[in-house]
Amino acid sequence: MFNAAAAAVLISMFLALVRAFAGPTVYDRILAVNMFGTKTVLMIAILGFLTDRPDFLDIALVYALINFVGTIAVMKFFKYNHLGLPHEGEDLGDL
Amino acid sequence: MNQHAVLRVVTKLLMPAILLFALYVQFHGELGPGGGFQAGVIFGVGFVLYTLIFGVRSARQVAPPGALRTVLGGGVLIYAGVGVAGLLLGGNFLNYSVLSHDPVHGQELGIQLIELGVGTTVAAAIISLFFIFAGQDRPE
Amino acid sequence: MSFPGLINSWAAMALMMIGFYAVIAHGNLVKKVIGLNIFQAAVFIFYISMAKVRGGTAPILGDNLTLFSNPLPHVLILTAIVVGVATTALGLSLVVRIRDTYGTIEDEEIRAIEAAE
Amino acid sequence: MTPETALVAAIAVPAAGALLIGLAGKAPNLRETITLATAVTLFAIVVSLVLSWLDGARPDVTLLTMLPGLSLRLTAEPLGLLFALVASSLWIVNSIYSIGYMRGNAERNQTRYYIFFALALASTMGIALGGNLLTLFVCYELLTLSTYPLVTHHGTPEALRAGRTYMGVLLATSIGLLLLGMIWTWQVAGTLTFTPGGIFKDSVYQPLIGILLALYMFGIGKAALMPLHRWLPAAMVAPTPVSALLHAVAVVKAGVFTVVKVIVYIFGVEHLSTVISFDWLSIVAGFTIVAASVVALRQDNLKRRLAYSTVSQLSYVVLAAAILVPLSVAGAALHIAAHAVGKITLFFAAGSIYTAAHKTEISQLDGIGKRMPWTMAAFGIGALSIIGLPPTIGFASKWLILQGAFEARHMLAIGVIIVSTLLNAAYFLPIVHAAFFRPEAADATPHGEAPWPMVLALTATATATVVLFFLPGVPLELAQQLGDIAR
Amino acid sequence: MIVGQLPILQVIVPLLAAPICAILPFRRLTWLIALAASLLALAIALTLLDQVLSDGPISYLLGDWAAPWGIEYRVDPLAAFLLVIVSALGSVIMLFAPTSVAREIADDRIFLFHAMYLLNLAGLLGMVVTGDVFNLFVFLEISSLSSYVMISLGQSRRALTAAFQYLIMGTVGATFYVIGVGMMYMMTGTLNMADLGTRLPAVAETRTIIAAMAFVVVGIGLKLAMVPLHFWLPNAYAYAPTVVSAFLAATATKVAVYVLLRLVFTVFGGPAMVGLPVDQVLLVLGIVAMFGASAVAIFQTDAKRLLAYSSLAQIGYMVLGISFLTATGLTATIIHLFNHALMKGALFLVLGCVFLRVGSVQISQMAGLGRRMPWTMAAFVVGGLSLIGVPLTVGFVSKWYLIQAALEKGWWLVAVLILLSSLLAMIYVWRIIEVAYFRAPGDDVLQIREAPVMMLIPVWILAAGNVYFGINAQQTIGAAQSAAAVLLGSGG
Amino acid sequence: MMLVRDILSWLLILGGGFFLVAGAIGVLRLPDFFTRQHAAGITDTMGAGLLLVGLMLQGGLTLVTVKLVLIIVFLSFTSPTSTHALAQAALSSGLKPLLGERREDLSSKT
Amino acid sequence: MRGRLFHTISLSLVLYGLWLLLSGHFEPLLLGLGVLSCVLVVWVSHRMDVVDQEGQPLALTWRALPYWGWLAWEIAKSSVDVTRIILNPRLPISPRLMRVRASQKSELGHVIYANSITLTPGTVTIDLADGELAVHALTRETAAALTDGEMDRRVTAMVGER
Ligand code: NA
Ligand code: NA
Repeated sequence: MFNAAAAAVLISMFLALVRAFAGPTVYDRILAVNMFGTKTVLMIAILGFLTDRPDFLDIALVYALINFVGTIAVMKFFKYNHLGLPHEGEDLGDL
Repeated sequence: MNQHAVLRVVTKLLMPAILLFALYVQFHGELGPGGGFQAGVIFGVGFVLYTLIFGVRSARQVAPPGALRTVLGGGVLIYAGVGVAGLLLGGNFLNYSVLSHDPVHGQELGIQLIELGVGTTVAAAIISLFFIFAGQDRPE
Repeated sequence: MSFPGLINSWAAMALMMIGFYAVIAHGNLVKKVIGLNIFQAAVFIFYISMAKVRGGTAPILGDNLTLFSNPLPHVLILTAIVVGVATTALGLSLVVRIRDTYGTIEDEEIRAIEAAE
Repeated sequence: MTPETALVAAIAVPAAGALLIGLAGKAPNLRETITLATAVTLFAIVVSLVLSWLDGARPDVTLLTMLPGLSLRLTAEPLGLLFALVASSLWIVNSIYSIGYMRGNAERNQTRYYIFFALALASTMGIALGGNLLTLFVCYELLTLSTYPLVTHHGTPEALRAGRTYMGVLLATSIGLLLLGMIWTWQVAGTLTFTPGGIFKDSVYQPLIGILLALYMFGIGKAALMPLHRWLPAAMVAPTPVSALLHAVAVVKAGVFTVVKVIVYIFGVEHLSTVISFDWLSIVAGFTIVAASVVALRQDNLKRRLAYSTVSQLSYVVLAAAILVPLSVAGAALHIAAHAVGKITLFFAAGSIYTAAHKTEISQLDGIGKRMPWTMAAFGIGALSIIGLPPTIGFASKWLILQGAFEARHMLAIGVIIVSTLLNAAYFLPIVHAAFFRPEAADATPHGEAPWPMVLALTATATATVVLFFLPGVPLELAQQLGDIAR
Repeated sequence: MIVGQLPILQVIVPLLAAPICAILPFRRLTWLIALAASLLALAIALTLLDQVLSDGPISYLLGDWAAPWGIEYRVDPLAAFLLVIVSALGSVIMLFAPTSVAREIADDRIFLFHAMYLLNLAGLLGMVVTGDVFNLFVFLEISSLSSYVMISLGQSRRALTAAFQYLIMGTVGATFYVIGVGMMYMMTGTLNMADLGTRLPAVAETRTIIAAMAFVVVGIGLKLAMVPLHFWLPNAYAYAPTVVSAFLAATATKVAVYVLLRLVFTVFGGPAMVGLPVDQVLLVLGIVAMFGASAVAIFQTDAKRLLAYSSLAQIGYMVLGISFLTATGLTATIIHLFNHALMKGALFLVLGCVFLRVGSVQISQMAGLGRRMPWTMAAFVVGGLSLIGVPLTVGFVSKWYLIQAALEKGWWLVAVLILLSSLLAMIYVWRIIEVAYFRAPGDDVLQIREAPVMMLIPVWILAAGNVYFGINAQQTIGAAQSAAAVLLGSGG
Repeated sequence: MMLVRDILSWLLILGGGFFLVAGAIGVLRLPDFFTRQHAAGITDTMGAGLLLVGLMLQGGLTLVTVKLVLIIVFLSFTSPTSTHALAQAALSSGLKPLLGERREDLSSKT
Repeated sequence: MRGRLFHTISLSLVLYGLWLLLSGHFEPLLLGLGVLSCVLVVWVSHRMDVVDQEGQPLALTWRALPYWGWLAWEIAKSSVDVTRIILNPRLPISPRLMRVRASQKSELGHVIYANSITLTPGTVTIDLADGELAVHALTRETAAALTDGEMDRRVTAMVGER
């Protein structure tokens, strides 16, 4: 059963990778990589069950966090070419 | 009106939980070797999220450069200090058994402290480095 | 060597090649750093696969009582990851400062600027 | 002073003199007094050393162990004593001459000049008295380095270029060949101590001896064996007293001295005479003698002619040593001394002409003998000595060599000596003839003799050339002792 | 009690001092800490050397865990010798540092320099002291990372690109190394060098081990800047602050050579090595470095760059010495580790003085300096002569043993090549000396004063070392010979 | 009871897996970035949700379930947030969504 | 301003609860470390200025649960719909942009509404400004489901602004 779930996750990961490579826009790629990350979280959780290591769930949680922050950071970088400006307020003229 | 309300609200909502989760990972050694490292990463990444949303200037007010540097060095000092303590108490470097009367307890204490040192260092390092990338860490 | 171990080794090899190629071929400094990262990630995979297949044909210490509970590879990977993260961070911060002073992160353009100096 | 102390003092005194000269740099009179005092002291020390050696003392001092099994070591033996005697005595004369020359030409950087001159003498003493090849080599290199600032004294681009050639050839040969030969010798023989009869055992592979000999002969660039002679004419840009130092007192003498020393004490005359591959050295030396003489003949610049003459004369020493009979070895030793006093006289004369008349070319010298009679008379005597005619010491040394050649039935050597004597006469005598018997050019500016210290110096050396013919005394004694050792 | 802890203290002292420097904001104080830590490390190293030479190798178990799991620190004569070199040079250079650093590094970054210097020192000492191949990797990266930072502190913006280039190459090298380590671990189950040495022979013929050897040697070769893996070095040395160039040139490459020695002899078994013709490869690379790098050095216009290329050539000598696989060859390499540290340390420090007064180390700008800065340039002459290999300097001693080693093997052609290459050294050294002493000074040079005494003292300590250990090489040669004997002995 | 729970959990896990794959197919098939976001959303919400709940049933009332809940909560906060931020970034960077009634309209526009 | 203190206390309690939940251990040492951790986090949160109504919308807790239940069901329904579209060989989509007015007054309410829309497959909020949302819908049907305004009403009810 877990194997089936793992297979499903792997398939969707693979498909996400295809989209990541195919693009065509950078946003498509970010979307795909973000999706890949979420699937990785699931994969880790399943692996935890498979190998009877519940502490993997902590790792999954950490990964989810990193995935989120990473997506925001990359997106911001591509949008403003800068990470340091606040994401809101006056100094963002282009929004 | 703020234009990125979604990001801001969600970040505010999650931030305390992320930081607490970092400390939870820090103090629950059953995560195995490197608990401190992961905790540091989580804490640091949480802070990075804050910086991304609220800007380096605000983040710098939360964590001034001097304080960061102190935490960074302090973490390393804790780590090495524990090792040296073992050394001063008659064991070899990194021998925690001598830290307490009961060797097992000594080991636990030693590992906890070491992990704490690692965690603080990693968190401070990630935050400092992100400040550098974010580009406002240069002398004028 | 068992089948998954082989797969891992090949994956590690492939990743190494990709990373190395990126380091060498790309003129963009960020891409170089990313390539470096991939290169290092290959090593992690390699170490992980090593940890798994050690029960196989590899000749190991005489007393194999601790073979499978040996935490060593994991510690090693973790250490290597820390080092890798530190390197990446430092590399990127150098890129940031290079961009500040040169105004570009393209290798060719930097060379041109340096040659003109 | 015990002989051992004297041995160390022979090096320490000029070195300390250099230090004092440096300290006295601001006061020219004091500085030059120190120079002279040091030179005289050194001469006294060397004389005492010679006397005690003749009395049977055999001093041998180990200074320190440099590498495991290899020390810096000083020993007195006839050849070295002869060389030390020549160098230290000529230093006195040369110092007097230098004072006149440097002041007369208002040279710059005089303090530096005197410092490095004293250091060069310290190195020369080390070469002369070195007890093993390592010590000799060390001092040989120090001599190169300490004479470099003298050669480039003027600092002009031309001087720098000459300095590069000088350093380049000397260091390249010594590091590239001599050092290799030395380490190889150490590898093969297990010692580098100068030993009468040589240090190689008979079991040593003979072609290797041949290779080593080549390494030494061409590694000793200071001996100016062709084709490694170019540095010597190049160094003519230096002030004349420096040329005197190079040609007579120290540098080239150190070269041929080392050649003789290596042949006598490392290879052993006897041992070497069994090695077939050896005769190439006579051929190279003979060729150098003749070729350099021919080149000298075609030089109009006086100092350059003298320089090529030196190249030729040095190979006399090499050729003499290569004849490999005791008599010729003694002749080689004596020729070192003979050429020294003769050639220094010639250089002094050239320098005096330059200082007094600002003339450098031979074609300008018509009739100059009337204005500078002392100088040109001395020049004539020096020329006789170099040609090898009586009554000069040059005749004595050439006679010994020739005798040795006859004894060994070395037809090549005999032929070369005869031919070169003719060539020598051909490039020297016309100068003397022109100076005294040709009319002076009409537009000549009137001038007198050079400053008195210079005239004093060249008169002294010219006198010595003649006196030594009648009273060869100590030099001959030492040379014969060497011949005995080589036996 | 504390004596037994010296091996770890050797590393811990600078490692602990580094964060303290990072925390303290006072420039003067961080310098004092760095200096004190260096001197303490030197004292420890000397004590260790003394102990090792009298009582034999010292083994120290980290955390009291037995060898396969725990990490062993091991000090034998070779290691102790290296510890002394590194800490001594570090101390002298720290003595030199304050004025030079104040001139070349921004005020608010000086604490960073000291912290990174200490980290680097700890990394280098750690690489020497550890007996564990993976721990070695960690120390390698500690020293590398701090080097990148230190190089990037240079004034010119090119320091940044130089540091980046080095970072890329250094990381590739370290990763290669760690791959090799992993392969060896896979085949033997141990990371301890001595254990590896005993277990590798059984599996030596396998492709994995041969690959491991290749990876490890290439990895260290990168760190060592062994030609052709040297591209990062000239820029790194040229654009780093002078003190950093001096420290790296004097110590970092030495430690890399040490690691190569350890791997080739202790781990792979030296002469008994099978599989790869490592010795032949090293021979060729060494000779190529000797000539290629010297030839390039001749055409440099920047004195720092010139010395950088010269270092590449000198590394060639060391590599060549290893390739002989004989006691004399190893002695030559080991003695040259020490000697080259003295020469390059002195020469780079001289350039630090020059930069302080002239503001540049372009050779053309050094005209007339012999007159204006007599003590500084005299030290340069001493160091330069040593580099050429003139007798009475340490350079001569090195060359002597190297040639002897070549002749011992009957490779007289190699001996000739060694000598020829030192003639190239003569050319590039002489270019600078000629300009400094015989070229007429420009107008701006006339304003220049001699460097401050506090800088001249360390410079002359090193210059005097060049002469002292050149005249009296017995002790250093003795130490090098016993270190070589240990290497060959453990190689079986 | 155990059986019911197992069957239920398997169904949930299988369902989750189905939505994961379906969503991923959508990410490949749909014609532009904005439409693809919808498909990606399915995998994040339905796919991940069902799967995790299924796992939760396997875990029972334990720490595992607590952490799975935390993961779900976290994902449900962050997933729409990043989607939204990404969409906004794409829009403001000038990426124009394809609009239209039928597929033919869309393909003719590209 | 009852806000500051109230939020501090409530945040501390919530955090400690989270700690206990995560930890699962009730030894004195870990409990003590939990207290320390909470204090630290609250202090940092204060420095970050995230302790307020927006950051800790605790008042919503009870009303949120039924809303989540409803939302989950909505998500499930639209997931099935959208999946059918995706898997349909003809891919019968009709993407459109629309503007939706949010009836909540607080920004918190807008954000909850916006994220609820995004969570529901078939619709994505792509902009939010001054209570007006720009929504991208995959099909006419999903767009229509949104315009009926039920979600808007429920969110407004939950944040207690009606
Ligand atoms: Na969605
Ligand atoms: Na949606």
